[in-house]
Order: sequence, then structure tokens, then C-alpha cells
Amino acid sequence: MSKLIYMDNAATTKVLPEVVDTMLPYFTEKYGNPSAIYTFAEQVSKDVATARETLAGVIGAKVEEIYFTGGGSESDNWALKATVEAYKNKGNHIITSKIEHHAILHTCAWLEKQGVEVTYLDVDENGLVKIEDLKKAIKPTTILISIMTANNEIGTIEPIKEIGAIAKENGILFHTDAVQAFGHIPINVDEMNIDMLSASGHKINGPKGIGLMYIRKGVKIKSFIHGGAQERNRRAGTHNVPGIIGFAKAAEIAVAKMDERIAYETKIRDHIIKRIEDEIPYVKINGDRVKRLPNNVNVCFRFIEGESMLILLAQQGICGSSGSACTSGSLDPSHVLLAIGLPHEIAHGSLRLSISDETTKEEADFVVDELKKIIERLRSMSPLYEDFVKKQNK
Amino acid sequence: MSKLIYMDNAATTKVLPEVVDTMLPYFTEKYGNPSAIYTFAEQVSKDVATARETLAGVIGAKVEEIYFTGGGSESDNWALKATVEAYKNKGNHIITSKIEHHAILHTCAWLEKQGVEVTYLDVDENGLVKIEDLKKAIKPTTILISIMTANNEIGTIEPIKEIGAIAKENGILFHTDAVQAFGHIPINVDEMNIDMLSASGHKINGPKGIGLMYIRKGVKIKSFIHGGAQERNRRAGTHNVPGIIGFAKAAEIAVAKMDERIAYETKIRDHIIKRIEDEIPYVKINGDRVKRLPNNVNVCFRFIEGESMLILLAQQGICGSSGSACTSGSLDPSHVLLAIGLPHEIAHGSLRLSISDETTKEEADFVVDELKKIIERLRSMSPLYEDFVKKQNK
Amino acid sequence: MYSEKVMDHFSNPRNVGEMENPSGVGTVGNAKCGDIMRMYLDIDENGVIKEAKFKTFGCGAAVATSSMATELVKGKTIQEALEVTNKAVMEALDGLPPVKVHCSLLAEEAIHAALWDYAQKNNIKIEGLKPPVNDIEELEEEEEY
Amino acid sequence: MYSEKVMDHFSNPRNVGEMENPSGVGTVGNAKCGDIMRMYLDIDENGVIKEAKFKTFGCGAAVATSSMATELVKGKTIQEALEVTNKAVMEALDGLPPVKVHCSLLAEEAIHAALWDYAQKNNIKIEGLKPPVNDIEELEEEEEY
Ligand SMILES: Cc1ncc(COP(=O)(O)O)c(C=O)c1O
Ligand SMILES: Cc1ncc(COP(=O)(O)O)c(C=O)c1O
Repeated sequence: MSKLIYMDNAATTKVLPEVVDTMLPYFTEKYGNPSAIYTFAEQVSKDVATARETLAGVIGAKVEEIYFTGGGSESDNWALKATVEAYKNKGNHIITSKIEHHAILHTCAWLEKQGVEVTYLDVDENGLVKIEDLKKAIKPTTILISIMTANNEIGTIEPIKEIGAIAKENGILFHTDAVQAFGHIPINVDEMNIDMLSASGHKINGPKGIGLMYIRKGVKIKSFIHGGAQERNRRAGTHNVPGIIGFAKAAEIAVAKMDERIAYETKIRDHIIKRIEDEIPYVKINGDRVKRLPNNVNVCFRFIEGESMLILLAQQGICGSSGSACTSGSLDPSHVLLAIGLPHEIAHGSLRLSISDETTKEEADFVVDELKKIIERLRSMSPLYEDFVKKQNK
Repeated sequence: MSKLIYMDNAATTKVLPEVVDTMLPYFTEKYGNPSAIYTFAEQVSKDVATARETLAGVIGAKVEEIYFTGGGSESDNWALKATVEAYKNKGNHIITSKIEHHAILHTCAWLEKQGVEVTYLDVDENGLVKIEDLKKAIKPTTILISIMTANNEIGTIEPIKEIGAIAKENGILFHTDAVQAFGHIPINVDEMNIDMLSASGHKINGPKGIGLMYIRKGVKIKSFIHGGAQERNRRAGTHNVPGIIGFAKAAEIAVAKMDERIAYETKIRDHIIKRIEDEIPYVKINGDRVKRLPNNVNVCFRFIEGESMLILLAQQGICGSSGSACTSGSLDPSHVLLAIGLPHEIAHGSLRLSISDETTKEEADFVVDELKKIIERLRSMSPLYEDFVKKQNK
Repeated sequence: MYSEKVMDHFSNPRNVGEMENPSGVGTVGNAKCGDIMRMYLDIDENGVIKEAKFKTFGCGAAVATSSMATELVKGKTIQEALEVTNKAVMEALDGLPPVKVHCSLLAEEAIHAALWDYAQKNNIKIEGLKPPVNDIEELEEEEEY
Repeated sequence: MYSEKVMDHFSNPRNVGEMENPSGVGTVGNAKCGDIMRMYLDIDENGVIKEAKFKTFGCGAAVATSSMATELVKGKTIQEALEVTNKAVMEALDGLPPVKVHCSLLAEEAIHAALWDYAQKNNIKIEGLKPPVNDIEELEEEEEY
């Protein structure tokens, strides 16, 4: 393996050296518990407050509307479970989509077992929630709409402003899983009428194990993790101070260079997509071409299976991911690819390349070059391709 | 403020420099998601496996019985809520004690609202659960006993081996909140018949925001945080790799020097206790004198209130904590001090000094010297002391 | 957590002490809740507060508000002293954390209680002054620790 | 995740390819589940497998087990080949991750399917061989992407 070409930034990202530097003092020097009253901890408490301010700023929220959690999954679980608990007198119906992250979908499945009614909206072939479907799904008992800001597999950016407006019109809370979008694309909770929002540190070159939930003032919310009085009694547990500080630093950097990064990543992304489409036959680009995360490439190569492709890519130092069942140990391929209408056998051959602003054009080209060889090689050993070619030649 | 004398290690601890060093590569180099299949992440996955092994070893558990969480509070919430869910066909009665951490008590309060029956056992004046009371509390519907290994305020070590034996005899699951004990005193889940155990990284000179739950093989357990397939489908969320690695390193060090540290801390602890008792009148040492965490001093000074004492200590660079209501913003002082039978006014004057193996005898002496002056000063301005002295002189 | 003013009045409290023969003394608060304030006032024949002393069992805010309250009432007439509200005390201290606001109420009550005592002793009625809610409980005779 | 042996057989799969006139050919698996294995056998008049070829659509384990299975049956008699179980294939590969065990079953099935085809063509009965469950579905004629 030569150089490492990391194109799995939607899974997790490298922590920026400046972020690590900012975190370091909080391990060995400023290690005090911010809840303590002695001077030694007071500075830590102030630094946590500043971090909260920075993070609130990313989405136009107020400081006191930001709650720290242990990650995106916890935020998602909290948002759904606590809303159901807090609003049970109003109703017990939730609307979400078929392409949400498992942190939402599996929580919904659990809630269904507790008697909650969940509507899973279909999406169109690009992965977009259909506004008309959403409107039709609303009932008098609907308490929450939870639609992700951007999809983690195919990169499609949902019309959350429209969804927020509909939620508001109908007096329904709107939660959005912004784990893939926070710090990557502009979000404003007021303009978009977002009542709750989940984000995670490690998707924006910040640390793992820290996340946040935005909860609009006035939204009734129960605790999910009960215990100490941290986070204004809403989320117990000693503050993960280095995590919080690192998350805020990463967000600060992400916001400062957002425009520049979007422009750059979009260019590289589209270059990869164009070359794949031009140079490799029998492929399908997944996700919306325009309403798309700047760092996301998702493509299905027919007649081959994703895991084999990933291993061969890895042998060239290239890190990508696949919605293939074989990478997850289940039998069905990605629920997202099935939801946009792909047949199983095609969904199995998917590849997600999620780039960063450190991805160079040379790397992009190298990846496509290797990919061409790999696809050819795998097709040459694929019985599906054999059959396909025979059929063509008939 | 001269030197910092940190005696609040029960709240949180300094991360050891060796621990930070071990974590560092996982931020910027080995940042891959351990669930990924490429070689780059495979090493990370192996390192996480090794860390799990180390942590399992601390309590004599099997590797596959350790589940990573975001901290002690999450583990406690998970243990209680998921057991109730998994065993609802068996019963809905839980037994715990009045001196548990809020992560247990507030979770129990929440469960009570969901219809779960909870028995809160009294403790004796030293904070020990009474085995006879426990036996009497058991019903056919009892599904779980949750008693902490050691109390975070008064340091009392509970008879968990006896409790485990009783739980086993009666076919009831036994969970113990070992957040204060893990890595500090010997624990063996088999010898002590522990079925579930909570621990947290930042109490043993490891990082904040990482915890674990031990779940004995065969125990039915539901997820608490639903989502991805991490932790064998039981705890979703991208692994906090640096946290895991740091937690394991801290545990490794803690275990290696456990005997030595217990001996040293016990000596310093008892020196502080003796000097306070010998040199300051109207004091009460809280917690068991023998069955006691080696790092815990807890004492009530009559006629004074804890927060004032903490601030004056802080002005001398000394970090301690108090069970006084005023430090928490509530009106009642520590539930633990009330549970061991202290009247409110005395409980308000409590001080916890939790030392470490870096605490020197000189520091201990300095703290007691300062404390003497502070207590005298606060008493001289206390109307309660004024009344008391007048009464004495009558 | 606390403003500099609060820290100053906590670290160097003004007017701590007792008084031999106070014109009025009042004790408010409750040991159970962790706050007791006792205020002594020396009031001259013109109804001017010449001296004020306090003793306080309580948190940093309780001590600081007691200290500030004694400073504020000194030199004031009884009527002026009645206007030393908890708000005035807080403002003079550059504010208090939200959870500590109740401490400033205690300071106001302590002034009122001491004035009430003065009124009782001298058998006069002070306009606008209500009897204090004396919720301090007798120190129980506990066993010695 | 995979043993070195698995990685070797995946990266340098033995016997990949088609056969012009195979004595028997069998295709097992299901594109929906992401695994299809096709095995070609060349069997001589003594019932000895002279040559084996495969094509596989599937994960690393699927490819490696196909490769190993072809290696294992080569040179074996039909009866011996029937004893090349999934366990034998796995062992020869130094094991597979638990979630991948089903791939080794596929390899066993592929051998059986090819032998079944051979038996059918030659109208013979092979002791202990059951007809393959042919669950591969016709590739639907989807629109071109
Ligand atoms: C006994 C006990 N249980 C649980 C906790 C909660 O742990 P954490 O703060 O890591 O969530 C603590 C410490 O705060 C504790 O001392
Ligand atoms: C859209 C989305 N939601 C939720 C999550 C879960 O976040 P975390 O892994 O930080 O718990 C992820 C990433 O894994 C994600 O991409």
C-alpha cells in the first residue's frame, strides 16, 4: 500500500491538528469539572460556555438552546423518545422518511413497539422527500416530523426549509438529523423553522464521542439520560470538556472556510462523477445531482458486489464505503438505495466516496483510474456480467 | 492563589500524560472508523479490541461482555431502563438504595412514572446497605437489584459480594454502579456475582465522555441508544476511539499500581481524618471508617455551610466539594448525608476531599492547616455557633 | 460564578459581629435550607441607623448580601432602610447568579426583622413594616459529634 | 477481518473463468442477497475432476471460498468432491468471520450443483447428492443505467 487516500469522510473524519491542540490543555491541565465552584474549574466552565456559543452560532441558535450529548446517535434517540414522552397528551404520531439514518429508523422501530404510530415517507429516485406526501401524512395526532438535513449515503439535501414551514403551519415540531450537514452547508434554525437538530463532532474534523442537540426554547423536552444537573437538568453526565472544546474549534474552522470548501469539494466531486460516467460503462450515479452534499459521490457499478470492490480499493490505499449488505453482515443492501428504487442486485454494487477539502485532483484521478481496473477485473469474474454479455451478443 | 491542591478526584481526575500520549495518534492518524473494512481502519478495530480486553480484565470479565458507552450516567440509565424492558414479563420491581448516584435515583424516579415499582433501601449510619433489609425487600416480581460498589460522597464500600450472592440465590439480576470503584479497588464480576456494572473513564485518570457497561453473557438486554450495529447491535454510535484507547490505558495503569496506590492513599486519607478529628472541634466523619474508598475524606463541620468553606478553600488553591445544597442550587443538602441520618443543618456543612496518589503529605497538612483557620473564621460569623456557645455557657 | 463585588464582600465581609445592646436584632432563614442571617441594628434617637452588624450561616451569596445590606442601611433612617430591597442589594453587588437570588431576599428580610424588633421594643409602629416570618428553628439538642 | 489465506485467495483467485464444454456447471446464490457462485467442472471418464473454474459475484469471502473450493475439488473423484464441505473449505482458509459463514455454504452448494448437472447430463445417479435449490433469479431486463 502506497499513500493513503481517505475518501470515507462521511463515516468519520480526521481531527484537525489545530483542534487537537485546542483540546490538549483540557486533559492534563484544565481538567476540572465545570460544575465545580472553585476557581480552577470556573475557567473551564467559561470555556465550555464559549464553545456552546460558537456551536450555537453555526446554526443561528441561542446559547441556551444547545445541549451536549455523546454523539449523533444519542441526539437522534433523545429527540424522538423525549418528544414522544413530552407530547403524549397531544398525540402519538411521528412522520419520518425511509432514508433516515438507523439512529432514527431503529429508534422509530422501537417506538412503534411502544405503541407509537410512525409514517415512513417514500422518497423520489433522487432521494428527495415529496412535500405533497408529507402534507398528506399529517394527522391531528402528529407531534413530530423528523427528516434529515442531508443523507449520509447518497448526499441528497432535503428541502428542510419547506418541511419546517409545513411543520410550523401545522403546529408540529420539526427535528432534523443534521449530522452530515452541520458545518458543511449553511443551516439556520429560525429561517428553516427547525425545533430540534442533531449534530456530531467527528463529521467535521472534530473529536468522536461528542454531539449536540439543538432544542428551541419553548419546546417541552424530557431528559433521555437522567442523573446529575448538567445541561440545565436535561442531560446528565460529567461534561466531556475536551470533546466540547474540540467540537467547537472544529465548527469554528468549518464555518470560516465553508464557502471555499463547498466550492472546492463540489469541483472535485463533479470531476469524479464525470470521469466515472464517461469512462466506466453500466454505472448509475445515486442521489440528486444538484441538491447534494459537496463531498458526496455515490455510484452503483452493475454486475459487481461492493465489498470486493472496497477490498481491492483498500489494496491501493483507497478508503471508501459501500451500501452492500456484505459490509454490514445483513442480507439486504442499504435501505437508502432500495428506497430510491434500485433493485437489490444493483444496490449491492454501490460505492460511496466522501471526499474532504484535502482531497487533491491527483488523488481523485488516481481513484478513478484504479476503479476502472477494479471494476473490469470484478466484472471479468462475475457470472452476472457473463450472462449479461451473452445476452447482449445474442 | 499559590499552588493548586486538587482534592476533588471523585468528581473528575486529571488525565495522565501517558494516557494522552496513547490517545493522540487516534485523533490525527489512526482516525478511521473501526467499523470500516479497509486496512486503514482494521488496525483501529484491533486496537479497540485490545482495549476492550484490558478493560474486561480489570473486573475479570470476558471481552464480549464489555460495551462502550458515553459515560457512567449513560451506563446507569441503560442498565435500569433496558432491564425493565427486557424482563417486563418477569416482573417490574427494582431494589436500590437511598444513597445511589442521581444517575440511578433519577432514572428510578422516571421508571416509577412508567409504572415500575422501586424499593429504596435505607442504609445505616455509615452508609452501608443492610443485608437483612435487602432480603426482606425481595418479591416474586423483583427483576433487578442495583447497589453501588462504593459511594461517591462518603466513600463507603458496599457489601456487594453478599448482595450478589443474594441476587443469585433469588434468580434476580444484580447491577452495580462501580463508577467510583472501577480501577480503584479490586472487583471480580464472577466472585461477586455481578451481572451488570457501570464504569466511567474520567474517574481513573482517563478521558471524559467514555464509559462502559459490563453485561454478563446470557443477560437479556435491550438497546438504549438505537441505531448502527456497533457494540454487537446493542449500543449505536460511531466508536469514540481515542476515548476507548485512553480509558483502557488509564485502567491498565490503575490496575498495575492498585495495591501501592491503595496503601498510599489510605495513609494520607487517615492522616487527614485524624488531624481533623484531633484539631477541629464539633466535626463528624461521614462514611464507614474501614469499608471506605482509599481516596475519600468526608466530614461535616457543625455551624457552618459548605459553599462558604469551599470558596475560602479555593482562595488557598484547594479544590474540594460539598454536599451542601448551595453548591447544587437546590434547597436540600446531599441525599446521601440525609440518608445516613444527619440533620439538615449539619449536612449543609459537609466537605469532601478526594485525594489521589499524587497528593503529598505536605499538601494534606496544608489543607488541614487552612481548614482550621477557615472553620474558625466561618464559625466566628455564624449565628448558629453564637447560639451554641451561649447555650454552652449558660 | 460570583461577581467581583460579591467575592469582595464575601472575602472581606463588612460589619461582621455581635452587638451588646442592639436597638433591634432579627434572625431570618432556616438552618434546614442552609441559610441563616442575623442582623443587629444600633438606632439613635432620630431614628437613624448608626451601626449595623451581622452574622450569617450560609453560602457565599448569603454572606456577601448580609455584608452589603449592613453597609447599605448604615446612616439611613428607618424609612430609608425599608427601601433597601433585595433588588437594591443585588444591584449593589453587581448581580447574583439566578439560583442565589433567594439569598438577597433573606437580606431584605433580616433588615425588616431587626426593625420589627426595634419597633416592638420601643412600642412604635413603622409604616409599611410587616412582622417577620420567623422560620428559624431552635437548634435541636443533638448528640455531640 | 479476513485471514491471510482468505486475502490471498481473494486477491489472487485460482481458477477464475468459464469453460467451453463443461462436464457440469452449477450456479447458486441469489443476486438479491449479493452472492452468486457459478462453478464449472471438467470430469474425466474415471469420474475424476480434472479441471474446475468459477465465476463469483459476491464479497471477499465469497470469492475466496469459490477459489478454495475449486482448488479442493481438483483431482478428486466425485465421491471425494462430495466430501468437500463448507467446513472443509473454511478450514482450508484458516476460518471466516462469523457473518461470512454463509458464503462457505454457497461454495459447497456450487460443487453439488455442478455435480448434479453432470449427473443429469450423463443420466447417472450420484449417491448422496440432492438436487440443488436453484434460487438464482433471471436478471431482470432493467432499463440501462
Ligand atoms: C457513583 C457514580 N455514578 C455515576 C456517575 C456518573 O458518571 P459520569 O459523570 O461519567 O456520567 C458518577 C460520577 O459523576 C458517580 O460518582
Ligand atoms: C445522518 C447521520 N445520523 C446519525 C449518525 C450517527 O452519529 P454518531 O455516529 O456520531 O452517533 C450518523 C453517522 O454515523 C449520520 O451520518
